[in-house]
Amino acid sequence: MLGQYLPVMALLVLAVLFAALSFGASRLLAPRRPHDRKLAPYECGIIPSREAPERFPVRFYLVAMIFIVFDIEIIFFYPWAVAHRDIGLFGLVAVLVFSVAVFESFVYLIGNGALEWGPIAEVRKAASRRLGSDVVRPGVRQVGLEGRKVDGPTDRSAA
Amino acid sequence: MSETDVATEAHEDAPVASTALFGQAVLYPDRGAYLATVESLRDEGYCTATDLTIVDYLTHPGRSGLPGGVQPERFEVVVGLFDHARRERVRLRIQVPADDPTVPSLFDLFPGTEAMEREAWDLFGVSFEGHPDHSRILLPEDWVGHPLRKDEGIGAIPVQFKSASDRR
Amino acid sequence: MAAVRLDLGDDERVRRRDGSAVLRMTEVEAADLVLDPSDPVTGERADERMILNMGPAHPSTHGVLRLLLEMEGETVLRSKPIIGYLHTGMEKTGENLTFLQGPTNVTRMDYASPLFSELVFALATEQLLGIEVPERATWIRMLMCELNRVASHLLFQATNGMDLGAVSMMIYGWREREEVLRFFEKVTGLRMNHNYIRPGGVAADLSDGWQDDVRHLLDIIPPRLDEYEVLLNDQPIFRARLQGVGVLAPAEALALSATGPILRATGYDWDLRRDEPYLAYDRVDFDVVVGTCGDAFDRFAVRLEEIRQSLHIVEQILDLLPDGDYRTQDKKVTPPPRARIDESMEALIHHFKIFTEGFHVPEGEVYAAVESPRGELGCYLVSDGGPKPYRMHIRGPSFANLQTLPHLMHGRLVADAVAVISSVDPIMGEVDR
Amino acid sequence: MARVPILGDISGVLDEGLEGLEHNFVTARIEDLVKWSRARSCWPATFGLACCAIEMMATGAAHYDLARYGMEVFRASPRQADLMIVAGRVSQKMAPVLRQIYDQMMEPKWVISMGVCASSGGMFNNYAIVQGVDQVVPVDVYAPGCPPGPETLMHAILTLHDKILTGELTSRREQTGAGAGFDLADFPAPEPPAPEPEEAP
Repeated sequence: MLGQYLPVMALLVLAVLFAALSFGASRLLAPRRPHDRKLAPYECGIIPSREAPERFPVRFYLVAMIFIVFDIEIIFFYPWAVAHRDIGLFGLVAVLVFSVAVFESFVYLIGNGALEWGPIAEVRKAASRRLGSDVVRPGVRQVGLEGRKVDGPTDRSAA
Repeated sequence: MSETDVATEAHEDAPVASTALFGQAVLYPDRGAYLATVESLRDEGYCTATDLTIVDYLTHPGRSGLPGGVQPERFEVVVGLFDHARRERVRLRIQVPADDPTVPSLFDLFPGTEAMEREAWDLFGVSFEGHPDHSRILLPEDWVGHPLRKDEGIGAIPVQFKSASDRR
Repeated sequence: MAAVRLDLGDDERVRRRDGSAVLRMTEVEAADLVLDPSDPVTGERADERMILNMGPAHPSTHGVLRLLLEMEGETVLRSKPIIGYLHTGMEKTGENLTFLQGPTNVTRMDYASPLFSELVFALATEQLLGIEVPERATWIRMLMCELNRVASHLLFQATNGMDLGAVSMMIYGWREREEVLRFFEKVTGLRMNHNYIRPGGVAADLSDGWQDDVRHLLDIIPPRLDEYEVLLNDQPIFRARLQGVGVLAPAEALALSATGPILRATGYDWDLRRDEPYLAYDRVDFDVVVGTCGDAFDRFAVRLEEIRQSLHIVEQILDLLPDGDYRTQDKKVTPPPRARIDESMEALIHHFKIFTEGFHVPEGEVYAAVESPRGELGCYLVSDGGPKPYRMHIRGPSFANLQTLPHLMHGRLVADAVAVISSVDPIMGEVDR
Repeated sequence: MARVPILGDISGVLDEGLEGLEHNFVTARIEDLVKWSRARSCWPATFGLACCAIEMMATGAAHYDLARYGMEVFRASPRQADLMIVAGRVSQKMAPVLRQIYDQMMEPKWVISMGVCASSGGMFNNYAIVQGVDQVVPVDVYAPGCPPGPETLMHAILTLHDKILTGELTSRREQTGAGAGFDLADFPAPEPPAPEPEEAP
């Protein structure tokens, strides 16, 4: 019985060994010159004049929540996936009910605009509006038309 | 070649003297008529301000080329406007005395001169009234002095010959 | 010709001074702004906002540009480009160098297209001197400048691709640029900072057999440009990253003094080579490339097409280049050839005078402008009759184009900010001078 | 005096790291291994300032290909960079930023001062430019040129690698108290092998 867990144990030992070796080597061999600037946050070279802001917009946390929702869900799929033949239809229905319950919270998050990150509305509206005139003028070559239909006034510029 | 024909354009108050240098019209409004002149030029069709810079005439007072009515001062703000329809450039040279180096800002007429005016203030010390962000642009904020003025040296450090390797 | 009257019509935000798109305050104030909800613009959502510093040492700021971004979540609201991290005091140095040494100083401003700075300085000096440059020198200058435009736009394609994640574009762009630099090294002796175009003509004649080298360039670059089209233009992801990003209206571009590909991308056809012809551009036919929607994709497409137009010009120059001497024979300006110095005393005197004190330029002031790959590159030169310029001011196109950044990034994501900076293609040497 | 059978006296290890080890047969091999790995994959931090940055990028691109020295990755953040190539003129406003990034780089770190503007202020001897980057950071190799061609930069990089391997760099640093300060002129590039005389057909 114990034999089953041998590969897992071997993997565990290897992982610990590798981690210990790399940490040990860098701990031993790298020259150490601790310096407070080395620990300061990297601000593209600017010396931060004040503490980094603790208050982050809520949107960042919502994304974390969405990840948590799906991550936990997958973990509960594992036991089902291993034993799904034995527990048959009953297991399938149980798992489906569980995933619908989790999915419902995801729909709520999306409904509240957790993933609306795009540019603010009035900027999005001005996206692809023709500005210049589309009349072909001698000695002027028009570019930038690939892959988009351009709506807007045909010849707005005064002659 | 530079033919100096003084064509005084009639404006409401002080007439603006002008010369033509190398095919480009040059106007010499005084500080008071500065904004009015630029506004009227803009309405005439000068649709973009290409350049705004300052020249410090401290060590070169006796410069020719100034039409009679203009009293040469130490600083001279030089603004370049461009009329794309008629393909004509005009250059305004505004005399600014050393003791009161302030000039009205062009930001309301040409927002493009905002950075140029900040650079002019930064390197010459001529301040622009009504400028939205009157701070240094090129030099560090705690820099003392205005380096491009003629009375400030170039700041060169005498070259110290470090230990040139004697093996050569 | 589309002469759009300066009506800021639907875009009043440029005029409003309430910091509609530009964060008009110093760093210290900006740092404290976030904690002050009474600020008229941020209002009660001050705690949602943070000031992010996209600093001088950033992979995608094309050198040492620094941006203060006021952001709410991932959306950039107001921003302020902070420059000066490469301020070299070149205008002060210019006042201490003679007119002959001037090009060495000026050529280090826009290091992606150094020949244009030398050209504008030489044109301004020649106007002050009132001398005529021989035909061959004019055409050589045009040939070298157009090839420099090709090299500069290839540099843009490389860095623009890398900024947007198409890292292989960096390798392709540099591969073509090396070809052009090899030709430059053969003619001018240097890959960059050539000091080749001097007041009075060019430093040396074209290397013999230059026609074959130029034909070699004309053979290999166009097919590779088509490769770029396949690699970039036809890709929906690349187009999605650039289309509709950083839209600029023609009136707004004119108001902010933007010139070059940025102004042309808004559909406003203005090119100094055609509208204020200098050198011999009126005897060469080419198209002015114009965009449609004024966004980042148009700026990219305009520059790609301009490479083809420049190669088309180079093709015409190949058979139109006249013979003759490559420098003006005016004794006062051009140092005598080396061999002459041993023979004639007068040549020795001229040589000695030109290289020690420099030739005197009559008093006066002049503004000359050329169409550099980034826009109108102007040189305002004031001479007090001495051998050194009294005041040398270079109007850098990137300096003015950089002012459009806050208006292009207003209300967009941070990822778009990278695309916008890359599409404006600023060269910090020319911005900071 | 903690003595360990193989490694000998290791009391200096905790605070000195590699240098603290007593030099005997085994530790010498470790030292060689570590120096070899440091020399063969030192990643440059992107510190392109001015014209030299364009030449540095050209060196990194396909034709001159820095990747053959294990350096093709220009790390943006100083945390992952071993080598700082100061490519371009350093202005007074940029000096504190340069020092901050140098301090935030991980040990062991090397500095190449690329171009005359970085090495000595170059042609801009004026108020705006720091006259030589060695006033801000300790420099190990000076590469002359304005801008130094890709070949010169690669010569500087190879010199740096050799000095790391032979350990001369660290000893030179103690000697000067700051950077190793190698001048490229003292290390002429090895002449290309003379072409073998073709045998008579």
